[in-house]
Amino acid sequence: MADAVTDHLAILPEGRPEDLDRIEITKDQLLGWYRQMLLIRRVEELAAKAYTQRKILGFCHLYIGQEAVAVGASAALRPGDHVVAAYREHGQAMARGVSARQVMAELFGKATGVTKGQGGSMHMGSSEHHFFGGFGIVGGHVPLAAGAAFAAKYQKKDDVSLCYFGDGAAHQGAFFEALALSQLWKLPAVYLCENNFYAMGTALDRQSYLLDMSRRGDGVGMRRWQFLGFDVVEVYRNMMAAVEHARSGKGPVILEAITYRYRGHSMSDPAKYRKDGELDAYKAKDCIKSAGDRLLEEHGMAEADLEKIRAEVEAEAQDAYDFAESSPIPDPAELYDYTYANTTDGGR
Amino acid sequence: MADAVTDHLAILPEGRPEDLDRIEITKDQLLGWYRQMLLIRRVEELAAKAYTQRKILGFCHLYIGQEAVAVGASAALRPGDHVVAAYREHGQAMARGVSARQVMAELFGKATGVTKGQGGSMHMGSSEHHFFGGFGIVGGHVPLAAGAAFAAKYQKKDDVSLCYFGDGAAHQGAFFEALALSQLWKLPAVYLCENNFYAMGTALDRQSYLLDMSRRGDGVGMRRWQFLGFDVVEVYRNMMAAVEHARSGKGPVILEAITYRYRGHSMSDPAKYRKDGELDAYKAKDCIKSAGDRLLEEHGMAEADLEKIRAEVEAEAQDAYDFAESSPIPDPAELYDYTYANTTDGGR
Amino acid sequence: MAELTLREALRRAMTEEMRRDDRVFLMGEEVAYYDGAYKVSQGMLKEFGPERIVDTPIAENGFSGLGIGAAMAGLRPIVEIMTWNFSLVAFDQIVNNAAKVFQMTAGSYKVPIVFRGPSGAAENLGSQHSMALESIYAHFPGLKVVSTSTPKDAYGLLKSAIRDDDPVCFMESELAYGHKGEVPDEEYLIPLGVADIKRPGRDVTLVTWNKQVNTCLDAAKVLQDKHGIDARVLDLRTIRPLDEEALYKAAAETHRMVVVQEGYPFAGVGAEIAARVQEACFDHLDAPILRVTNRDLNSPYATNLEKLVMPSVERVVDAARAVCGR
Amino acid sequence: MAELTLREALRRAMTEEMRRDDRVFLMGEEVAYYDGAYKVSQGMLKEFGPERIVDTPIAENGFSGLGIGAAMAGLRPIVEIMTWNFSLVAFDQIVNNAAKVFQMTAGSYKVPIVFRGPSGAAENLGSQHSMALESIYAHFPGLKVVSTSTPKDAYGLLKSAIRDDDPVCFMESELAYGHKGEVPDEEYLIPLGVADIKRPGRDVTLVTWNKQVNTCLDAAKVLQDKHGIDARVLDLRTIRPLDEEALYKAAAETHRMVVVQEGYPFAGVGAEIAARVQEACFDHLDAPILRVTNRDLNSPYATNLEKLVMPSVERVVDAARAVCGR
Ligand SMILES: Cc1ncc(C[n+]2csc(CCOP(=O)(O)OP(=O)(O)O)c2C)c(N)n1
Ligand SMILES: Cc1ncc(C[n+]2csc(CCOP(=O)(O)OP(=O)(O)O)c2C)c(N)n1
Ligand SMILES: [Mg+2]
Ligand SMILES: [Mg+2]
Repeated sequence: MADAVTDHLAILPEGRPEDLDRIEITKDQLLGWYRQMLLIRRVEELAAKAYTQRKILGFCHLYIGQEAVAVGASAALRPGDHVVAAYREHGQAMARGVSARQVMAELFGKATGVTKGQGGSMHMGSSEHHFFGGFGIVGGHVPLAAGAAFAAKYQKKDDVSLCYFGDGAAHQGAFFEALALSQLWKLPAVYLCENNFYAMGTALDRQSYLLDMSRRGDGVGMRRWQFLGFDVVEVYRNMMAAVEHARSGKGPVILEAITYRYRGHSMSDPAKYRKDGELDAYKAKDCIKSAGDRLLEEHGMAEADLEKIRAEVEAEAQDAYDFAESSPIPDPAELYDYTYANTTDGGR
Repeated sequence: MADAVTDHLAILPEGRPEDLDRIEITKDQLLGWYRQMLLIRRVEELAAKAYTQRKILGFCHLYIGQEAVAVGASAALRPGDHVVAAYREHGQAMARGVSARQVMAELFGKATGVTKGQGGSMHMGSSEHHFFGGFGIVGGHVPLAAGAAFAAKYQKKDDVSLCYFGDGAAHQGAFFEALALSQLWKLPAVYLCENNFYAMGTALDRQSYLLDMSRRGDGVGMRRWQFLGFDVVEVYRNMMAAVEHARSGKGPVILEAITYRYRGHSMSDPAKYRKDGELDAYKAKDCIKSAGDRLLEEHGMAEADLEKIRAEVEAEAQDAYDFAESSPIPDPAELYDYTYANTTDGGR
Repeated sequence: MAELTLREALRRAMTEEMRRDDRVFLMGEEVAYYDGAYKVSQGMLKEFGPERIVDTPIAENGFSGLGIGAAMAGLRPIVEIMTWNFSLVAFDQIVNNAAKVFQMTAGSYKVPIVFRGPSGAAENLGSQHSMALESIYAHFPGLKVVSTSTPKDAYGLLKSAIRDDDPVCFMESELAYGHKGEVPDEEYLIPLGVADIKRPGRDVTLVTWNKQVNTCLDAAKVLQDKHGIDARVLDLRTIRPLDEEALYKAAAETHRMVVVQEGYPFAGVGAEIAARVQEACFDHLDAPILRVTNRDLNSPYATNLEKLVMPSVERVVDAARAVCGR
Repeated sequence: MAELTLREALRRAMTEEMRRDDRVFLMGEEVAYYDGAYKVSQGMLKEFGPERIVDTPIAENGFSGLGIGAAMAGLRPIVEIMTWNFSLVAFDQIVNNAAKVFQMTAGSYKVPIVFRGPSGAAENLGSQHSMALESIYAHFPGLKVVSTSTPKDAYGLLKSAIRDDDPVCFMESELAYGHKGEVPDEEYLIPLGVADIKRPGRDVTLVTWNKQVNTCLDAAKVLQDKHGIDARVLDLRTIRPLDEEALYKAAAETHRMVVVQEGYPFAGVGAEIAARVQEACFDHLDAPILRVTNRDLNSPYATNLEKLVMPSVERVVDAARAVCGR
């Protein structure tokens, strides 16, 4: 088994700041993150079930395995910060406060979904949560994050923007241009690459010469580093450092979180491209399990406490499913309501 | 004057290989380059004159001041190599063998021009010269060079491709994607940035955080270095090293040649954005003058020898002008001939 | 005569052309080791190896441009765009380079390249993934545009596209990749620019292409059975060059026409056909030319809404009845 | 009433809106220190400073997307595209993000952004720099498209565009930036989507926009003087939303129509107009709707060839005479 484990796990993160352990974590924080990661996972497991029942249609890209990244990253943000994501964003939306019900109902294409059945799995934007979305063109969302950061700077607010993107997205021109602009103007943005070692079925070393996507930053002179994204605490600490850098006006940061997705690219992908043993090796580092262990070992919690949380979360996920199922489909009368705002700003 | 000279001239090239002086230069080579640089300049000076007479219309981007780059770079190539350029390409076309007559007639919009009046100043492609053109969308030509390199590798030929681009073009997504693909596949391409410190009226430090555009290579792991592009011999030697690298299968190289254009961006640009004394400081390093001096000092030529060459070149440029002027305009009957090849390849 | 699926017919065309001409290669995301996102290129890596079946990173602008450069340097690339929706990031390369190099160089360089992939909605994919983009590519002189989903046509047209010396945008259908149809065993080519009558008819012509051919055939049946209307179904197959002769003949013979087009209506291919036919056949037309297209909306995700947006048999029947006045 | 050039009228509109609303800013290549590639923004850096008049690197896709993100975060960007030709590298941002965010988020996010710059040929610039791109942007629901070069209209429409909560593609004319026209001194807005009759007429309607308005006015004079034909010149000003009412009224009143459009013909705006009008006004039309557009070619550089490609007074006169039968 040892030699079946891929080289990926052997990566030693490059450039990670050394003083991150100064950032303290409370038991309540960790517990909250544990709960959130678990909820994201349960909701997506139910979504997978609903998909096989054809209650959810179209593309459905599950985040299972990567939950520590969104939860740890979001914990480092404030409500006024802006978040921009790609199409694997159910967990990122939930970590930003979109409810399990809103996510599930959207997947079901219901009027009660976060985008009322307009957006679907890939488009879960919600201004209330300062969550731009959910975008389906690989890399195309990255400049939007630069824009949010530009707006913060323009308005002399100290908000930052966070952009999630994949290893595959780090090949798109839009991504590169956004980096160059952000660095030129020292915009308060954090570009967080979730390197899960695959873009659909293409392994990292077949799509990129460099294997550390944070090094894209070198091409524009941007502060960059890499870290392991399996432990929610580690994610939080790295993000805190990056956010602090951006928020204090020192300019943008590009981070790479090493992570892994347990499922296929989308529901239709059997993921036969993995090496033997690879999946199990990563599952051994599971973010939910490790957070649970830490709660037991370092924070004096008992297995029964965790069990209680697990039951609550299970119920919440099931409630979301039931809510989605029983919600009405969108009203056809609304068909023409979302192409144009058709308002002119009379104000000022 | 000293403090009026910009920081640009103070740049110490980074990464230049150390053993370049091993590359020997003969008197004949240098003489040829001298002649070629001079011809390019005289042709463009006449073009500028014709432009003010409204014999040449549209955009006209002169290369005056940068001649050492195209001449030195082309000298390092073989006829089978492919060259791709942007819109400031009169000199690059001529350095590749397109005649003064063909260039001038094209500028005049005549049937005898290199692209028969179809292309104009910005589009002087000629397959006979393995010169793709002449492209007007900043950065849009760069992937074509990767394609030529791909073709060479595919066909197991040891041709390389050379792509000229500006400091401004180094912000386009197309450029970045071409670099990433080239490095991934180790394509035999040389990406040569002519950093003349301006993109239209925008000085380098207002468009880019990094001032060394070859460092774009770091974002994809590409071999890169910077050199001074005022001396044709220096250009030749650096290009020889880069071409050797690419041709031998070691992968692509990105180079930055520090250079300067004496004229405005195009004929309509008064170039008021220069700092005081900047233009004169660069003119003091003029590539033609320095090549001439070297011929006199190091190769035992007499001023009269150079004078004779100058007269010949003057005559050749004037001949191109006269040829262009007396050539016929394109035949309207050809109007529909160049939209589709409308042939299908029956061969093989 | 074998029954092939659309994806098999496309694969057969590519495979034969690659055997015939070693300048032809296939490049795109997931075309090799994954056997194609929609399995069109399944097995081709095995036959031709990774030098000719080339997986790319997600850099459509870069590899489309790379393909154009390779074509200028003598190769004949087939560039698979996973779906045409993603081609918009490569729009500049296709429209400013592929379409113009021949003209800009006064014929000195040709660009024999095929960009191919599925166009049109594939159900519940939302607005960024559900576009039919024939109209915007056909807008540009210098490009040729094929759009088809019949196995027999797709095979013969793709072979012609690969042999064509001009850039061709070849549009297929995700939903139809698994559809079967008879494909002759012997090799054949179908020239670009020739429409095909998929159903004869005298009362009205339904002009269409790609998977809407099926919508029209279904509608024609309803029209015949329920309304006594004999509808001709004219499958354009190639959008550019457009088979004007077939269109004008249909207008002259049936006097009524409905264009059934997936994708946005505004300045779409349907508009072009209506504009040309009303000009050329003004006196032959007994009714205005109607268009059945996507509603002028971004596609919503929810099934009920999306269905309302797309062309449907009912809408085609209604339009045909309207022009026929019954 | 002052005489302003087109560039001055545009500048006045932007300046007033920037004074009124500090969320409005201007961004683009050379807009600040260079005072604009075509001097539209001359002096604005001085008034508003570099934080609101923002020079960008040559990264249209990046800064267009950045503008969209800034709009989503509460600003109201004006993004100058040096010419619309260069917008094709930013096509994905405009078409997949600007046009769709409102829909994808079910109205949760608005994208109040104006992309503006010149569209159309500016003589002897070759095929990559000479395109009129109204047609391809108007194709996409979610975008609004204005195209105008009259100082008076440009001022009122640009102000409306800036105040509009939807993304607007605002197309001007390089050749007309120096053209003068009367502009009322008091502030006014012109709503998007309202056409304007630039010359009344009863025999035929010339439907047009932007600088072809002048071609049509010149043609109308020739038609009147030499052929006794009284041509109405209908300036659409806004391409999307399209002023159907004005079009149908014109068709009903003049019974003949010619669309005069710069840019490629295939699936162009001219086709859309022809398709709609023949549908809505079938019984009113005494002749087919003709189109005068660029020839279906990539624009050549040489003057004599380029002139043959572009719409001209002669071609408009010929088309109008043809539909009038004299
Ligand atoms: C421009 C574009 N090209 C291709 C696709 C199809 N596609 C969707 S996701 C994906 C892989 C992206 O990989 P990565 O960025 O690593 O994200 P991950 O799926 O691993 O989260 C591809 C190729 C797309 N949506 N957009
Ligand atoms: C995509 C695109 N954007 C803008 C332009 C307008 N433009 C032409 S040249 C130029 C400056 C390019 O600067 P650089 O790359 O440094 O080349 P140089 O002119 O210095 O040779 C600009 C902005 C263009 N042609 N294409
Ligand atoms: Mg990935
Ligand atoms: Mg420059």
